[in-house]
Amino acid sequence: MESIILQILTGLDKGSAYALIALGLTLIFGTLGVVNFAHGALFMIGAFCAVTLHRLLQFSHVVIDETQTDFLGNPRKIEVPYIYDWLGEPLGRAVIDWSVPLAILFAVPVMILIGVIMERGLIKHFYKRSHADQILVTFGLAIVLQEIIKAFYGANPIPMGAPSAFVGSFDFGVLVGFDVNSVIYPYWRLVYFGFSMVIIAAVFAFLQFTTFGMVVRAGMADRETVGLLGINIDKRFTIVFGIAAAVAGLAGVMYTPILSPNYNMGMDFLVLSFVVVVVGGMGSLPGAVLAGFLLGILQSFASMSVVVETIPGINQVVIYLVAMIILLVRPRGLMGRKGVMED
Amino acid sequence: MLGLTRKDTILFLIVIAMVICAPVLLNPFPSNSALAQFNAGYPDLMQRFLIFGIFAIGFNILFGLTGYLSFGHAAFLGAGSYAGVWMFKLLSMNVLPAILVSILVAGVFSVLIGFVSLRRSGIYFSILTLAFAQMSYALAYSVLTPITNGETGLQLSLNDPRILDGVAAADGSLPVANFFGVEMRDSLDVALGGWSFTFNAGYYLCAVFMILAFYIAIRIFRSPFGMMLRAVKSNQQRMSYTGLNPRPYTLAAFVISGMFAGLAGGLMVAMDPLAGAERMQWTRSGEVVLMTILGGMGTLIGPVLGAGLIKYLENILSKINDNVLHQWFSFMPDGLENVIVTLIHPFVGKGWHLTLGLMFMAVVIFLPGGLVQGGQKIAALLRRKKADPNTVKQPAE
Amino acid sequence: MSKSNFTRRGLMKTGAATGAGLAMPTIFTGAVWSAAHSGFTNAPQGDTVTFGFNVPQTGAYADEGLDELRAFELAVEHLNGQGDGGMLQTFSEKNLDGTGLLGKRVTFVSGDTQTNSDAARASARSMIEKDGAIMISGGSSSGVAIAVQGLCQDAGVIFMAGLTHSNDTTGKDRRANGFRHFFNTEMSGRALAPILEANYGKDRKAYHLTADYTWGWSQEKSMRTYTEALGWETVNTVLTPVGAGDFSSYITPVAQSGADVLVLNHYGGDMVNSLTQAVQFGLRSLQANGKDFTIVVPLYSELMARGAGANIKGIFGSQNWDWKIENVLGDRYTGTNAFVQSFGTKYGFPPSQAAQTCYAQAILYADAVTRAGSFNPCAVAEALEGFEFNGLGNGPTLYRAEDHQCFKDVVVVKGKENPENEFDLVEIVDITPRDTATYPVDHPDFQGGSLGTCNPGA
Amino acid sequence: MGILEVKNVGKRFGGLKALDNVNLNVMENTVHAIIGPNGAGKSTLLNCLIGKLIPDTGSVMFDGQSVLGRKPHQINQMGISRVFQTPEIFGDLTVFENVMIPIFAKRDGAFRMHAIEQVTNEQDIIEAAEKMLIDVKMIDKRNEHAASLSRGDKRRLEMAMCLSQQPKLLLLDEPTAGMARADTNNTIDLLKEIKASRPITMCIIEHDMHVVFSLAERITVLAQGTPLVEDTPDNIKGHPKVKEAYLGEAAH
Repeated sequence: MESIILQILTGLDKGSAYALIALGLTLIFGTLGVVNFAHGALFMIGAFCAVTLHRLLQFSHVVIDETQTDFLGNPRKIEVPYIYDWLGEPLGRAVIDWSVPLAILFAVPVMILIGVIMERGLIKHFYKRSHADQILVTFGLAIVLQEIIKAFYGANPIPMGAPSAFVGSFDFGVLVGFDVNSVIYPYWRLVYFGFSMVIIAAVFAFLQFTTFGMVVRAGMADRETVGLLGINIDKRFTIVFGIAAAVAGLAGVMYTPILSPNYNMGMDFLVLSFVVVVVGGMGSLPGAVLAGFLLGILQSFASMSVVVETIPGINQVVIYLVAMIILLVRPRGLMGRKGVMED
Repeated sequence: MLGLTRKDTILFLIVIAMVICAPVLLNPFPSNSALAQFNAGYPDLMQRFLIFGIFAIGFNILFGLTGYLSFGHAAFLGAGSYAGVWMFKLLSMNVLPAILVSILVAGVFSVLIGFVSLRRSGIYFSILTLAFAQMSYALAYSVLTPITNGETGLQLSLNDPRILDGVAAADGSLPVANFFGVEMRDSLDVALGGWSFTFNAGYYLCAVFMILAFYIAIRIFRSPFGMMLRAVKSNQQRMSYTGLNPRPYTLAAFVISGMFAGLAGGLMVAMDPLAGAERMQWTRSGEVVLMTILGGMGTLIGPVLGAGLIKYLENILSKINDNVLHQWFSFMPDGLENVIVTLIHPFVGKGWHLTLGLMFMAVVIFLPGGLVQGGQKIAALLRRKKADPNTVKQPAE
Repeated sequence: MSKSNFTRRGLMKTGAATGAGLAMPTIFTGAVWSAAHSGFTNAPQGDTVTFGFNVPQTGAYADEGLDELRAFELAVEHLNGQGDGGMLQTFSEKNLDGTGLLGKRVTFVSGDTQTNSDAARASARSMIEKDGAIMISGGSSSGVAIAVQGLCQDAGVIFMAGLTHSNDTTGKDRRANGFRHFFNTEMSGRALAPILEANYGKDRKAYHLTADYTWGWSQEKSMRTYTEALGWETVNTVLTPVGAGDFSSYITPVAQSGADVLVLNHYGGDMVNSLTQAVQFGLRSLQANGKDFTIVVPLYSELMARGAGANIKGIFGSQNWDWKIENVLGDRYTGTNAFVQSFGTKYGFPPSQAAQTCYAQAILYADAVTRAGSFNPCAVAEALEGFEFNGLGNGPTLYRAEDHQCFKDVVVVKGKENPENEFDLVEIVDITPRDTATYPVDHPDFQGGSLGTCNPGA
Repeated sequence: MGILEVKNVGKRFGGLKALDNVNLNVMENTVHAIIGPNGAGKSTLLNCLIGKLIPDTGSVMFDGQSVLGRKPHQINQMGISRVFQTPEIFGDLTVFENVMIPIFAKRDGAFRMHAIEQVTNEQDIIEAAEKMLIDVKMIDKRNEHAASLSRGDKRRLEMAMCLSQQPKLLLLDEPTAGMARADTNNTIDLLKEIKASRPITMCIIEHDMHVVFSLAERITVLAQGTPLVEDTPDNIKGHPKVKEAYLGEAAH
C-alpha cells in the first residue's frame, strides 16, 4: 500500500515534467503546425538559466589569503561573491541559496526572448515546409544549442541545490497513520508538482479566458478560417512560441534540483515527450497533460521491484510498449483529432 | 545496358567508377603533407562510406519513395549485425553466410515491425517505429545480454564453436573474417611518390554489395512497383480508389529497406566483427534520416552522398585537435595564429557535432532538396552562363 | 607555445619522401595494418612515432575524456623532453630521458570514442590505418575499452586501457595486446569491505541499486560478496536502466525496505543523479534498525563528485588514485606531487584519476618500448608482463603477466565535509594495501576468456 | 436488372434517420443521376455505395456481388471508378504516370511485386496510356507534374485515370461542386464527350440541376433520406414533388 502511494507520487512528479514539455510541444504543434524537435533543448536551456543565474550570483572577486595555500603551494585565493559586498553576507547567502526559484524571474524573459528569436529567425520560414523538414531543421538547431551549452558548461552534470528551506522530506505516512518513514517525499518534489500544476492551470486559463487565447484555440481547431478572419496570426504565433518556450524553460529551471543539469538532458526528454504528445493525441492540450501524467505513473509502477522481477526489463520499455498499444487501439492517441499529422 | 535507360546507365557507370577508384580519389594529398589530415582513403572510413551508403539507399526506398519516416531502422541494422556475429561464432568465418543471414534476420524482423507500425501513418507511424527501436535497444543493452553481450557488444571469442571452420587458429589468436580464404583485412598498399594508396579486400567486397544495392535501387525506382510507392506518397486516397492496396506496397518497401539495413549491418560485422547495442539507438536511425535528407531524399545518388558526407565529418573533423590546428597555421604570426585557432577550435575535434548541426540547418534551410539539389543549382548556374539565359529549366528527376 | 617547428619539419619530410618516391612506386601487400618489411603493424618510419589517444570527446564522459587528453599531452611533452618531466623524475625506471622513444620524437593523434563501441572502434581503426598509430590508449567506459582492446588485438598494436573498471577488461575479455592500469570492481569490493566494517560494523542490511549493464552487475556482485562476508545482509538488489535520469521510483522503496545501507552501483551521470536524489529523499537523515542510514558509492570519481556537489559529503567509495595522496599518506605514493605540479602548472587545476591513469599508461608503454628496445608489440608486451615498478603515484605496482592487470594499493575515500575548493571534494580515508586488493588469477569472476597470444600484426 | 442495385438501404446516426428504405437501380450504359437538396442523404448514400459506411439495413449489389464491407480498392477492382469533388490525382507524379497507374491496377490487381520489371518495358501499358491521353487531348502535357496543371486539366486527368480502367460504373461525386459557371460547362462538355465516345455507365451525385439535366438519362430525386421519384429528366422537370422538395428547401 505504502509503496503504491509512493510510486503514484513519484509518477506524478515525473509526469509533471513530461506534461509541461508536452504541453509546450502541443501548443506549438497545434497552433503553428510545426514539429519542434528543439523543444527538449529549450527545457535544457531553462535548466541552464538556473545554472547561469547561480553562477552570476556567485560572481566573485578574489582575495588572496597569505595564511593558506592552494594545492600547488601558492597563496590561496579566496573568492568572495560581489553580492556579499552589496547585500551583506547573510542576505547574499540567502539569495544564492534561493537561486533556483529566483531563476524563474530570470528564465521567463530569457526563454521568451529565445523563443521569439527562434520563431522569427527560423521556425517562421518552415510553416509551409514538410514536417520532415521541420523535424530536421529543429533537430539541427537542438544539436547546435546543445553544443553551445557544452562549450560553456562542459559535459558533466552540474549540481544545483534546492533552497535549504526545502531540503528534506515530508512524511505523509504519519498523517494517515502509517509507520514513520514509510511514505516520505522530498519537499522540493512537492514544490515541483505544485508548480507545474500552477503553470498548467495558467496556460489553460490563458487559453480559456482571454481573447488572445480564444483566437489561439480557434487557430488550433481550424487554422485556415482564423487566417481568413484577417486576424494578425503571425504576431500571435510568435507569442505562442514564446510562451511554449517559457513553459519548457520553467520546467527545466525547477527540475534542476531533481536532476543535475547536463547538456544532453534535453534529448533524453525530447523522445519521451514526443511519445507523450502522440499518445495524448497530436494537437490536444488536455491529451498531452493526461498522457504525461499517465505515462509518468506507469513508468513508476513498472520500476517497482515486484514488477521488474516478474517481467525483466519492463521498466525500460514500458513507455514505448504502452505507447504502441494505445496507438494501435486508439489510432489518434487518447484525445487526438482526425486528420492531424497523418500525411 | 542491364535494362537501364541511357541516363541511368551513365549514372550507374559513374558510381561504379567512383567506387572502384575511391582509394585513389579519397587520398588526394601526399601522406606527409599537412593536408593529409583530410585524406579519407583508408579502409575503415571507405568501408563505412559504402556500408552507410547501402543503409541510406535502402532507407530512401521507404522514406524517399513512400514518404513514411521511420525512426526505427537502426533496429534492423543492429539485428543484422547481431545475426552476422552469431554466424561467425557458430558457423564459419566466411562472410557470405553471415551477410545472407543478416539480411534474412533483418527482413523477418522488419516484417514484424512493419506489419504493426504500418497500421498507422504520418507521425504516428514514426513514433511506433521509434518505440520499437528504443525497446530493442533497451533490451539489447540489458535483459538480452546473453544474446547481445550488452554494453560491450557481441564479439568473437576463442571458444566459439564455429562448426564449419573448426577451432580457432593454432597460435591462439582470433580467426579473421574472410571470403573463401580472402581475408577482409588483406590489402595492397601502393606508394607512389608522396602518395600512398590502400586497396583493401574488405572494401571491395563492400563495393560489390554497394554496387549491387545501387543497381537494385535503380531498378526499383524505375519499376512499376517504384511508381506505386511514389503514388503512396503522393495520394493514398486516390491510390485506394484506383484499386490498389497501399498497405502491401508500403510493407514491401519497409521490408526491402529493412533488408538493406540488415545487409549494411552484416557488412559492418564482416569488416569489424563486433555488434554493439548502440547500433539500435534512435539517434542511429536519426543519422540515416539525416543522411538521406542531406543528400537529397527520393533521388538515387543523394543518400550515398549524404552518408559519405556525414561519415567523413564524423571521422575527419573529430580528429582535428588544437595541435593539428596550430600545425596548420604555424606559418602565421603567433598572435594571428592563436586567433585563427581559437576561431576554428569550437567547430572541430570535440566540437564536430556543432558543425554537423549547423550544416543540417543550412542544408534544410537553403537546399531542401539536399546536396543533389545543390549540384543541380550549380549545374544550372553554369549552364545559364554558357547558354541562352531563357533556357527552360528541366524538371528535377 | 609555438608550434612553428611542426610545419617546417613536415615540409622537409614531404620533400624527402617525394624525392625518394618518385623514382619508383613501392607496392606491398598484407593485412591493412601491416608493414610487411618490419614484421609488425605500423612500424615507425622516419623520425617520429605516433601514439593514438582515443578518448570520449562528446557524450556523457566528455569531461573525463578531455582530462585524459590533457594528461596524454603532458606525457608526450615529457617524453619529448619538454616541460618539467613530471613523473619521469620519480619513476623507478630511468630509461626515459626526454629524447623521445628509441631516438624518435613522439607525436600523437586523438579521436572521439563518443562512449560508443562502434564509434570508438571506428576512431581507433582510423588512427591505426590512417595515422599509423603504434599504440592506442584512453577511454572512459568498459564497453569501449573491451571493444577497442579486441580491435587492437586483431590489428596488432598495444592497447593501454584508460578508465575501465569492469572485471571483464582483464577477465573474460582479456587480450594479449591489452593492458589495464586502472583497478576493477573486484578490487573495489575487496578494498571497501574492511573500511565499511570499521566504520559501520558487521551488522548491516544493504540495499543495492545497480546500473543494468555489465559493469553494474559485476560491481554489485563484488560488493555483495565482500559485504556479505563481513556479515552484512543484502535486503534487495534492483536494476536501474542506464541513463534513467530520475531514480526516484527506485529510491522510494528503500526507506521502508528495512535496509540501513544503500549501495549505489552507478557511475557517471547515473551516480550523480541517484545520489542526489537519494539524499533529497532524506535517506541520510533516516534512522533504520537503530542506526544512521548510510550510502556507499563503490566507484568514485572526482569529476562526478563535483556533479553531486554537497550530496557527496561523508559517503564512502574507492578510487584508483587521488591527487592528495602523497601529501596525506607520504612518499610511498611518490610521483603524485610531481604529476600534480606539472599538470596544475599547465592547466590550472589538479588532475583527476582518469588523467593519472592515462599519463601512467603512456609512460609505462614508453618505458616498456625502451626496455624492449623495439616497438614490436610482442616485445613491448613481454616487457610489461610481470613488470614491477614504483614512482608513478600509486606506490609499488605490479603488471601481472597472467591477465595484464595492475595490482597496487586501492584508495578509499569519502566526500569531504568542508571542501576548500571545487577540486577538493574527497578526503582520503585509508588505503587498502596491494596484498589485500590482489585476487588470485583463477578467481571465478575473471574466467571464461584467455589472453591468447600476442599479435604483432603483419 | 441493373448493374448497381440498392435495396431497402437504411442508415441511422443516433436519432437521425439519414437513409430510409432507399431503392435504386442503375442500368448498364445509362447515365443515372441522384439529386436532392442539402441534407437529403446524398453523401451518406454515396458512402454506402463505396464501402465507407455499412448500412444498418438493406443491400448494395454491384454486378451480382455485394459491395458492403469491402475496402475501396476492392470495390474499384470490382469495376467501380470514382471521381471526387475536388480532383484527386497523384500531384507529385507526371501526367503520364498518373494514367499508367490505374491501367497497372486494372491489369495486375490490388498488389503486385513488380519491382524488377521496368516501367519503360511495359509496352501495352504505355500504349494504353498514350491512347487515353490522346482521347482526352492531354498528350502534349504528358511529362508535366500533375500538381502544376490547371484545375480544369486536373479534372480532365482524373477522368482519364478513371476511364483508363474501363470501369463498369463511373461514380461521380458532385463533379462541379464549387466551380464557376464556365468550368461547370467545360466539365459538362467533357462528360458529354466521354459519353458520346464509348458505351459507359455513370452514376452522378449532384446538387446542381443544370448539370444533371444536361447529362442524365435517368434521375432519382432524394429528399430526407428517401427517394421521392425516379424518372427521365423530362418527367422530373415538371414533377410537383420535386418542386416541393426544392422549393421547400428554398423557403427555409
